[in-house]
Amino acid sequence: MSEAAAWLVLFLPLASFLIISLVIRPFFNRYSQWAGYLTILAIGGALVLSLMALKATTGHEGPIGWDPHSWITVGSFNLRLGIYMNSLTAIMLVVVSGVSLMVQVYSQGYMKGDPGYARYFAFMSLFTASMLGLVLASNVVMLYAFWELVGLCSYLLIGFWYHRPAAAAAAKKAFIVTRLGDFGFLLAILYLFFHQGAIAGQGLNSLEIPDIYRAVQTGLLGTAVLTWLGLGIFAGAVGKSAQFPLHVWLPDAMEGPTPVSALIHAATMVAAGVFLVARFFPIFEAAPATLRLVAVIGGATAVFAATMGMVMNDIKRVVAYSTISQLGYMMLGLGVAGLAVAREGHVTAEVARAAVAIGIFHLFNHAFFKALLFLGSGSVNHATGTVDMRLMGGLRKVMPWTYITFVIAGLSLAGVWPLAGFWSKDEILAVALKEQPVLFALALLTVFMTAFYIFRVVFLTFCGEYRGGAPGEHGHDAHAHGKPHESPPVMVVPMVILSVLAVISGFWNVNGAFSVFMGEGQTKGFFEGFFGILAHPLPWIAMIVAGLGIFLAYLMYGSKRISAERMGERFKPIYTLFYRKYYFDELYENLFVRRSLVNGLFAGFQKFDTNVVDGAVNGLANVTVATGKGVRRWQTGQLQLYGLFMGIGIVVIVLVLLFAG
Amino acid sequence: MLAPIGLEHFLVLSGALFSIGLYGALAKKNAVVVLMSIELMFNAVNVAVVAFSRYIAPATTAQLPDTARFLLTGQVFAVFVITVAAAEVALGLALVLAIYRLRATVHVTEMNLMKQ
Amino acid sequence: MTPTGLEVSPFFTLVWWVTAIGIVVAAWSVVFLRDVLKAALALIGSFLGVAGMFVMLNAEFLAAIQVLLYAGAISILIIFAVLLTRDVFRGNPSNRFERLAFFLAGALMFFLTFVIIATPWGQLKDAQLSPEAQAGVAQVFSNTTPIIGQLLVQEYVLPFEVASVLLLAAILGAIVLVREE
Amino acid sequence: MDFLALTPEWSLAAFAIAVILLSLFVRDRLVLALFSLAGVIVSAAVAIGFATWLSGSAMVVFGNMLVVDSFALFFKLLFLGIAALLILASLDYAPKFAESQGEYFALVLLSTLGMMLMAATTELIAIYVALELTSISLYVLVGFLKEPKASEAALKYLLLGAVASAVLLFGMAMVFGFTGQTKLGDIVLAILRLAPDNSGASPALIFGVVLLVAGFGFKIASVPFQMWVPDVYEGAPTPVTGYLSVASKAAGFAVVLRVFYSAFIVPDWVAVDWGMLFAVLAAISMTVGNVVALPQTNIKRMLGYSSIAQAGYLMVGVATVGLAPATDIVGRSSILFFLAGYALANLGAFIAIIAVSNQTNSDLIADYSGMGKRAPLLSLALTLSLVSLIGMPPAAGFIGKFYIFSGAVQHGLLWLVIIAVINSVVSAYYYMRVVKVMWFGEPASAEKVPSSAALKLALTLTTLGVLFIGIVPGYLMRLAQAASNIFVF
Repeated sequence: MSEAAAWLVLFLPLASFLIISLVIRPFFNRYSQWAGYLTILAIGGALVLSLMALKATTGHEGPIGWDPHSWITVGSFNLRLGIYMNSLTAIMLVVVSGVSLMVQVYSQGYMKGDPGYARYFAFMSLFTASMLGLVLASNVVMLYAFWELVGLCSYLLIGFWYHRPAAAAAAKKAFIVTRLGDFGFLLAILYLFFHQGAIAGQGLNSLEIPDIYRAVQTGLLGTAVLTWLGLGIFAGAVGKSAQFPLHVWLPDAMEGPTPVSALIHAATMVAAGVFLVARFFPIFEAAPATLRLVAVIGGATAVFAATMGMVMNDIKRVVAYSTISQLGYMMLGLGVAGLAVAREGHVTAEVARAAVAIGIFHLFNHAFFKALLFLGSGSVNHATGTVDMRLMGGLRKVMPWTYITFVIAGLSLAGVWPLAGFWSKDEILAVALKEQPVLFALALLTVFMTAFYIFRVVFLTFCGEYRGGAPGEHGHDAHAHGKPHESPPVMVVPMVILSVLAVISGFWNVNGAFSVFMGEGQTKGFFEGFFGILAHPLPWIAMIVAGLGIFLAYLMYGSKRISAERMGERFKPIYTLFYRKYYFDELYENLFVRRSLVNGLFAGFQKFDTNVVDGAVNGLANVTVATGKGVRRWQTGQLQLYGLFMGIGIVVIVLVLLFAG
Repeated sequence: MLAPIGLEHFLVLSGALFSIGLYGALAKKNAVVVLMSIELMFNAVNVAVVAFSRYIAPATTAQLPDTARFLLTGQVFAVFVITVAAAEVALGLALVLAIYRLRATVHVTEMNLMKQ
Repeated sequence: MTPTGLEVSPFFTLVWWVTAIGIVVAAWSVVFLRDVLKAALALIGSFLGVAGMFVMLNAEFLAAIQVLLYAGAISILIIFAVLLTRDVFRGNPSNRFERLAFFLAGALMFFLTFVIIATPWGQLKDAQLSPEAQAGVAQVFSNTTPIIGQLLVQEYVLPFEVASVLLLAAILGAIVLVREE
Repeated sequence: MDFLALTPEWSLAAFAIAVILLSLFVRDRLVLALFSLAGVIVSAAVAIGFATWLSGSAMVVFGNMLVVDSFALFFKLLFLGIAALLILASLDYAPKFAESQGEYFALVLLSTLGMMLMAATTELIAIYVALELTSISLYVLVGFLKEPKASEAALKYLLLGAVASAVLLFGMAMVFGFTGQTKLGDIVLAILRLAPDNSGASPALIFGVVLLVAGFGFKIASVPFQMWVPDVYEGAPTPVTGYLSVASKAAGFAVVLRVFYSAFIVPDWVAVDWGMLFAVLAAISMTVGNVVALPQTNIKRMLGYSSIAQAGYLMVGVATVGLAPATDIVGRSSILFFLAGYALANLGAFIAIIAVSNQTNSDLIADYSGMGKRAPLLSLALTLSLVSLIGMPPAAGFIGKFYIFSGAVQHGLLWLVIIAVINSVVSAYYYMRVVKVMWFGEPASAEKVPSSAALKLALTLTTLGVLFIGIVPGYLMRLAQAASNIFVF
């Protein structure tokens, strides 16, 4: 793996973006399918190179040291561009380019005939390039630059169907809310630079990531400084990863095309926040207070988002809340693992990496099954023209591939042995139990709700009878649907590939290989790990809880339609039983679920979300705008009032300088 | 009876002229009167610089015979101020006339087509 | 430092006070007279007073310019403008910020006076000058016009040139602005 | 020798006069524009020649009143570049000036000349005359359309400008009175001699400095001397608005840097006084500019408020200069760098606005709806300009802001930088609103928005410039750094 090859990972999608937007769109828009092919080619190349990087970092001790290139040097101001290639980088590269490739292939089918086809692929290329750049950056400023670019692309892609007012509003909301977090991140960078003096003596540059690690290890920065830094960085992560209380943008972001949701709002960009915490983990590790915050915010978000996922009728929104919840899970994993490590006392880079491994492993697995869930819901949406699950049902028969892959992803999400989600979830649960029982309880509760809501989706969407699909026109193109049908192969194949990954990606750490790859841990035999884990009680507890969730979903949404009506006609005596059961379900749903949970607790959460959290964010904006309008009132067009302001300004300044200073 | 006239006297006079000019520029409706008031402010500046030139410059400048003529820097300053102010007021009057032709008013309070 | 020694004479003091009060009253009239035309005439009076001040500061050349340019040319322009716009009949009203402007000007006046009094000008003025230097100063102020001429085309030739370009710009601008379409 | 050093300036004046004469015989606006452009190019070529020849050293002429140093040359080339872009951008607009096109181009050249002198003069009288040359040309340019709004804007600009220059003059008089000197290099020596420490013995000096800040504050549009900005920006012809927001502001900062850095950098108490003053004004300016920009509906007015905010960011750099040790160049060079990036981005935005308003005859943001469909490349350029103004990568504004802020952070202005960063977040809202309307709005009509080759050229140049500075900032940064070695006597 040469340095040039590593740079190529970034430049291939970037070149694709440039060619599409400067050559294909202006001059060859009739051949816009080239844009798709070019994107797939470029990202495919990036994936191959990423896999090479993965291979190169395997067994490599520490990062592969390439000297950064000087970008700007003026006096004490020194910025360098470079690649920081370690196992974390390599993993992220593979996740980003791999999921991106699948999504681009899928988009060939999904976006077919859309008038903005070339624009779509241009933005997707730019997004992938920025995301890869974010991962590769060896310099905080470079990282931040790509961090912002990623946000910009997200903005452009959420609002891709700009003729929908909701899409444009959602794009703006996402942009503004995430920038609130970015602001903390930027402050952290500036604060870091503020302390350049403290570490310059050691020949370190406060903006270079390896130098930051060294400065933290050698104790050049005090705990207070590191705490503030950690808080700033975590603020950025909270915004991008849609953690409480900045999570409000992500559900709305579902207004974008579904492949965009799959790539950006499930697998990559939202995971960038988790990546950011992982990237700066030594800082967090050295300031345990921040780790506690990470863990608590993560745990709270996981439960909070899951409760809302249980009551949504929009399939994409369920998956979106699920994403928020799972990202919270990753944060929880990072936080508690970090705390567990910090407890040991001496913090070294190796130990920190072990903690990172736990959070990142879930990120890695989640990327595949969550992207798959989105692609599946996109496929459903493509077939029925709606995202409302109440208008779906019975799609199992007409869309077998979508059904099977969706169920696999759902099981993986629910954490059923031996699928991918099981392995990473188990690690997080284990370390949470060891570290903080309350957080463990939250995590376990999340497991239950996760299983429940995802299978509620499965039962509502794929089981029962078809309930008609979209009453109006299709969401993104106008071709009419008589009946729902399976999506074309170009969409199904990526889903199948992802479903395979959703099964096997977790096997990597069955024998501890992932942890070793990340720098810490010991391997054991594969089969020993594969079956041995079942000898412990914890996995069983988790799976039973998940099973209960699935069962409850079945009782409420699966059985009531299939069994109750058909069986009831044929077997009168048993009908009563089922009827009663049905009645019980109704009762349950009416009294318990709808009255207490939906109208009570969950609706409360939702109200809290829309009124308080959302309201606070909007309120802040409104206050600012109102202030602007107030101040603007001085601008009356009366030039002498303007002159008066000048005069008053002078008098006030003189007053302060002469009599107060 | 009265104290001998010194720098401070000229400066206070200048200040008074400046303040009256500022008041006129900010409080009068007629654009021509505003221009007249601005002229008063420029005159105030001239009084000040010429007085400084007369009282302060000797102590700071005139150590050597060949730089003695820099004593008059303040007066040269005033020459330029007069020139520039003349150009500015001429332009201002041109604008006032142009606006009067367009809108039949010279009251600056009525010039509020643009606001907020 | 009193190069001419005039400042100490009571006559000079008297003339100064009369001129100063005249200037202030004239300036006051500019802003408070009801008739714009009379205000313009008061402005001329104020200009002439300032010219007198210049004379008392040994700046005869400036006094001449003041009379020619201000009291002559600019005042004529202003009177033309007053007559051309026929707004004389609307008087010389104040806007609604009158009071605020008055307080502001008053505050400025207060600060200026404070600054003038609080600054130890004496420390600057009374620096020790050698007798030769004193003589040189007296000579410079005895006849300022040739020296100003010299300064304008030698040391201050740059602003002099720039001022000529400035006048060109102003002429161009005035032509453009009043030209009928 | 003296006049040789002034070649870039007098050649420009000669071309200005020649343009007027030429316009008596030639009516074709293309010829007039190309001729003026030739003047700019000649002047720029000479300036570049000087820069090469002097290679960092300075030439002092006209009895210490004018310096040809790299600081002056940097700004001269910046102004000439802006003027060239302005001339290109004005071609589409010039027919509205009817008979007066020759005068228009002449006044553009003369105002550029004034700005070049502002950056190069080191004596109060010369600075004042140069500043007035700029202002008078600009007053006329603002009122060039002779319609009610434009004339009103011009009169407002002139009356307030005249009051501001009276204030400035009074400040200069105070400084002159306190020191007996008008040359910046002599002033600093005199202050060192008369008031070496904060003895409280120099209210006149403090008062003078405050009045200078107020007078120059008018030029750079700092709160509370900024109230003219929105009205004048709205009323002026769009190319002139772009010119005002960029060149006039840059010239103001050039003169602020030159005056305050040369004359008031020592003793420390003076430097700290104006440093903190600029810091506070910076905080207020950006907050007021950004907050009031939020509810604007007219894009020119919005950019007017945004330019107040940008002046706030720039003043962060000025404050750094005041508070930093005199040897530290980050503050000064960051201002130069930011100005260059800002000039390109803001000018790019205005050029795009010219193209759009030529078609729609409206400056309302709502009328930009669906521009992404009607004029994709134009919208792309405008988007990039706005992204740069927000300070987002990969545009020049990102590096510029980061550079200014990092300098400020290093010299203890963390509180100010925090305010500035909050402001950047707020500003994203209104800039992105335009972007949103352009790309995510329904087009009012399917009609394309045509633009002339000159306009396209100008827009391409600004866009590429913004990108170039954003991606390869090292080159400009070295230039800015070299230019920051202001010659102190």
